[in-house]
Amino acid sequence: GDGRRRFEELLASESRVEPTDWMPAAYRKTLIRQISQHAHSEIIGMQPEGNWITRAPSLKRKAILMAKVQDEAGHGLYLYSAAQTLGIDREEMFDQLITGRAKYSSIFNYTTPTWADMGSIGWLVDGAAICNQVPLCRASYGPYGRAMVRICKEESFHQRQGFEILLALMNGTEEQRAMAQESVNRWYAPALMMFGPPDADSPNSQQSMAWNIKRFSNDELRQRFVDMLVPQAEILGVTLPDPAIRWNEERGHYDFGDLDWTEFSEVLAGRGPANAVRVSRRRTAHENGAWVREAARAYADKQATASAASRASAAPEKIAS
Amino acid sequence: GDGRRRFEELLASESRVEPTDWMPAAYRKTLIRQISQHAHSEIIGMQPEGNWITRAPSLKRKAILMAKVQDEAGHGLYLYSAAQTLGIDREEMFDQLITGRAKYSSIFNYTTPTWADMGSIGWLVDGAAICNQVPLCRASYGPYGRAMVRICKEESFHQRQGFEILLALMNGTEEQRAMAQESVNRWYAPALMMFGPPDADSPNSQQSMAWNIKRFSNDELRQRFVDMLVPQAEILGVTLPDPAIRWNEERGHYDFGDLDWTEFSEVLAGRGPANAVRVSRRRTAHENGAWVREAARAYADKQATASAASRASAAPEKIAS
Amino acid sequence: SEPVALYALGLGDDALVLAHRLGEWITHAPELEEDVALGNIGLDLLGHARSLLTYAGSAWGTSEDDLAYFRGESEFRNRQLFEQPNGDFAHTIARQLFASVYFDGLYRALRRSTDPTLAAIAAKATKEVDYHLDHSVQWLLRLGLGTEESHRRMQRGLDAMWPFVGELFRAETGLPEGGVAHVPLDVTDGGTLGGVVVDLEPLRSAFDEIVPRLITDAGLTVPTVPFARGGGREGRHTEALGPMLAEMQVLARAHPGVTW
Amino acid sequence: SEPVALYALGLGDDALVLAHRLGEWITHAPELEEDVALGNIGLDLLGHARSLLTYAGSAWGTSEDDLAYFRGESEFRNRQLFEQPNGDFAHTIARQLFASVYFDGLYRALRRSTDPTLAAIAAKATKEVDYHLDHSVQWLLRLGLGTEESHRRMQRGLDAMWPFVGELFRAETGLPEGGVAHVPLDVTDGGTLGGVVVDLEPLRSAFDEIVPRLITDAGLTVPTVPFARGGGREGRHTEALGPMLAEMQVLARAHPGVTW
Repeated sequence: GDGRRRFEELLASESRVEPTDWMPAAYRKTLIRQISQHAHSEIIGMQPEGNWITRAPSLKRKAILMAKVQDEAGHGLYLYSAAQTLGIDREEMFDQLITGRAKYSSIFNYTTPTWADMGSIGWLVDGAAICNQVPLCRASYGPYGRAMVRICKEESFHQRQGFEILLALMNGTEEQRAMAQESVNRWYAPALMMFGPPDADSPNSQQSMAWNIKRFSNDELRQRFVDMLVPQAEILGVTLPDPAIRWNEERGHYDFGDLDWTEFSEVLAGRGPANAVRVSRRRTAHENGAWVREAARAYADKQATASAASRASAAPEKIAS
Repeated sequence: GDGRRRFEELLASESRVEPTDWMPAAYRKTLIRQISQHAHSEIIGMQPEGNWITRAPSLKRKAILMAKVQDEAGHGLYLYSAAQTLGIDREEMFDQLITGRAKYSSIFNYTTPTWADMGSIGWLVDGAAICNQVPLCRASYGPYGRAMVRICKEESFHQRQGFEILLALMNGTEEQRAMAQESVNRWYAPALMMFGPPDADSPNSQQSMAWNIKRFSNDELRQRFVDMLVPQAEILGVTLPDPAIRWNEERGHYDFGDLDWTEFSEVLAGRGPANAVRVSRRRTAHENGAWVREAARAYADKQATASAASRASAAPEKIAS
Repeated sequence: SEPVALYALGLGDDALVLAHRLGEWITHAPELEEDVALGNIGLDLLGHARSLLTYAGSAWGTSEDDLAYFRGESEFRNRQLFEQPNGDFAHTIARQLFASVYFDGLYRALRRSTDPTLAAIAAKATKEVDYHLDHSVQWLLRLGLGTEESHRRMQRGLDAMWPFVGELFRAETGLPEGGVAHVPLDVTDGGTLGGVVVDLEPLRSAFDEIVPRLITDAGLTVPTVPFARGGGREGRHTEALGPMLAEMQVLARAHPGVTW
Repeated sequence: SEPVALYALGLGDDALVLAHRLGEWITHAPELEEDVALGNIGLDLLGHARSLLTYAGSAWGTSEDDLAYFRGESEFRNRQLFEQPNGDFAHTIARQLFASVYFDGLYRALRRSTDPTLAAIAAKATKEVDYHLDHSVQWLLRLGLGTEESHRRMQRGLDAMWPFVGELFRAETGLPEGGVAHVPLDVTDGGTLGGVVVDLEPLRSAFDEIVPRLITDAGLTVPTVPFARGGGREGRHTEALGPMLAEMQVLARAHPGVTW
């Protein structure tokens, strides 16, 4: 019908689809899944970094880290709002998260045993996220695209902060340099896997690209990321843990080695370092906070009743009539 | 009547009064108060030392400290049992404690900011407790006297451990010696006040002495304690923070200075360093554990019902008859 | 001057210790909005702490990080309220309510300090504390008037934090015996701090007027528990501070003298 | 020999870390009897830890305290189950149940070790662990069959600890990359540990037979959550261990080289 035609036109003209526009059920469903997974990733992603707030080694770093983790909560909230415009409740999404039925980015199932991990997460994980997300600022669905604009701005700030943490370590003592290198060794490959499996094994990508909610293939994004990392690693003075990395004049890109996709599927299947802890921490917080939320609801109800009653008593004639 | 005569005879012959014996209501009441306060003191007394279990600086000290705090819980349990023989429930006593209606030894309202306090509590606080308690092993009420025998044995062990902690510090670095001295400075006067106000201001003592549940006056015990401390302090090499301490040849005792009883009544009135925290910590533990105790009760009830039912079904004729 | 620095050090420690406690909530809050809100308040306080500690340190040539990470428990000068553990959400709200009323009065008055740095720090802080106070008051009402359970917990929270209110309005003091690491021992209260520091008496009156009303408006009872002895400004702390500092300082102390 | 010492070090860390966690309960337990019981179990484990670390250290001329207080997080070799936070009482019981079944099998088998010291430590430990296991099983039944709330919490506890069960039965390994403080780097697994160490395969079979039965007897469901990656023996830990060690080691590290 008309709706479908308009939808196709919007896509063709690289315009935005808005909540009130007609859209195919599968488009809606895919977006809900993608946006809510992204929101969950922000929420769960607070934990690996939250782990160091109490131990940050300088007040400046403590402030930056607190602000960053808080930004992630904020991103989660925007994204939940964007998903809500597609007709799903936040409670429903959150419940999917804390009951383990929803996915979130597998990278957050790794742990942060050292302070340098605050650097690696910023530089590598946020770096990969940005490569993924910058194209999404042009996503066809309006509320999502706009949320991504705001998020990307903050993420690139976070990435720079991560880079600076590593830089400070690399300019520091032998122990600090070793801490940075060891951390980069752990995070490099998982960060590259954030773009998802190789294109050949990624069946959903075609449709998403047609819908303008995915702009580049997994492998394209991964290449872009590696091309960005290599010169930055040189500035830092860290070694990326892949001996196959070298400039390929012909391709105009850096070659890099194969990734261990068994590792990836292990973590995805729940057998990573911290899967068990992540969801249950958030669920525990939610359950321990149930009485607080109930109180807030009860209070709001009482206020609503009271103000209705006061409106009523302020206008007795109307009620009587 | 006969009961009263027998009671008087038991006291006169320094014998034990047992739970089934007749006793004056005031004697019973005084004992309940005294024993339950003593029990509460053991329970609350776990906290100032419990504070260092997680930070004890060697595994040996950690083990000794854990064992000690656990002994205190054990003492609390014996003493509650002794009080129960006088016809009061443990629940009732414990409720008096966690609602702030019952007293416990005011000394435990002081805090333990340093590890050396583990030494001072053992040496000074347990030392004073022993001076108080050794005579109570001969208390006229049987269950109390017997509980005290067991407790005193462990207390003197604890006192020695405290002394050893201080000795290790005094044999250590300049910093450790300073830590020990600073701690002794804080605990000395409060420990002396553990014997209660000067005899002139202690109206209840006479009756308790007549009942053989107090054997020496507050001032007698305090003198005995100081006489014990002075030579031990010399061995340790710590200075007792009272310039008035000197040997009095004539009295055959050490003279010592007046104590600041305003301080004592401030702490007694709840304005000490930690009064607020002590009771509320135990109450919180109790409230957080309510579901555990309920579960244990529910399970015990079910077991009782089940075993009654199985007895019943094993003997059907009897039931039928 | 050094007495001023000592004054700034105390205020800085108040803010730092409370900021750290609020940071402990992050990822544990009852809802995401509170992860954000408590984090925001913590960040504001951390900002105040940094300004105050930097200013204090400038008198002695020492940095905010030296002061935060390399002093021991008995060298911290924060008043004891701020170090109290988070407890449940109601405990945290009670602590924050008392803290915010205190900070609100303090920073408002401090804007008129004759010390321009302190006045500037206070001017910025005042606006932020305004929001903190509002946050606490809203939650006080919600919890006090919400459900039976929230009412009970909020009362417990108020009762638990009340003993530490008394100390908030006691006079500033000199250095603890034995001094403070990174702070020279020869600091004396020689100079008059007349126009520099805030007179606490009017703050107490304001507290006594505002807080009981807020508590009763929320259907709760003004606690009657006695005030604790206090002594935070002289380096005497409750048992909560030691373990908190152990965690806060562990990494910095493992690598003394480095840059992060 | 050094491989034996390395084996003892791992077992010692298991016991030490769990003992510390149990010590955290003291003064916080749901009833006084449990302050005593959890303290008792903690003390027994601390005893095992001290014997094992002392024995391990004897190979390298280092003390139990050097090993306990002066190694960093990545040098601790305990399996991850033992470092998990206490959570509520049901979490602690779940952790203790799995731990006790593991220790029970381990020490029974280790009594027949060809290493006489390990055999002696195990002989003593076996009797104690027997009581620990009984304690956990009794509480498993009470909580599983008690009230609706206790049932729910006990199931949560089992689910939360289950991911760390898998690692318990994975083979012992060598040193983490980079080595361990106080443990020379040149330790190699040269010697055969044939008769010395316990074969974990039979322990796993025993666990798989006993534990599901205990859980279902308590009216609960055997968890289906996947096992975590683990790696405690190689120095890889969950995020719970770091803050725990910060507190445990703070005083010792503030005064290196002294006697207490």
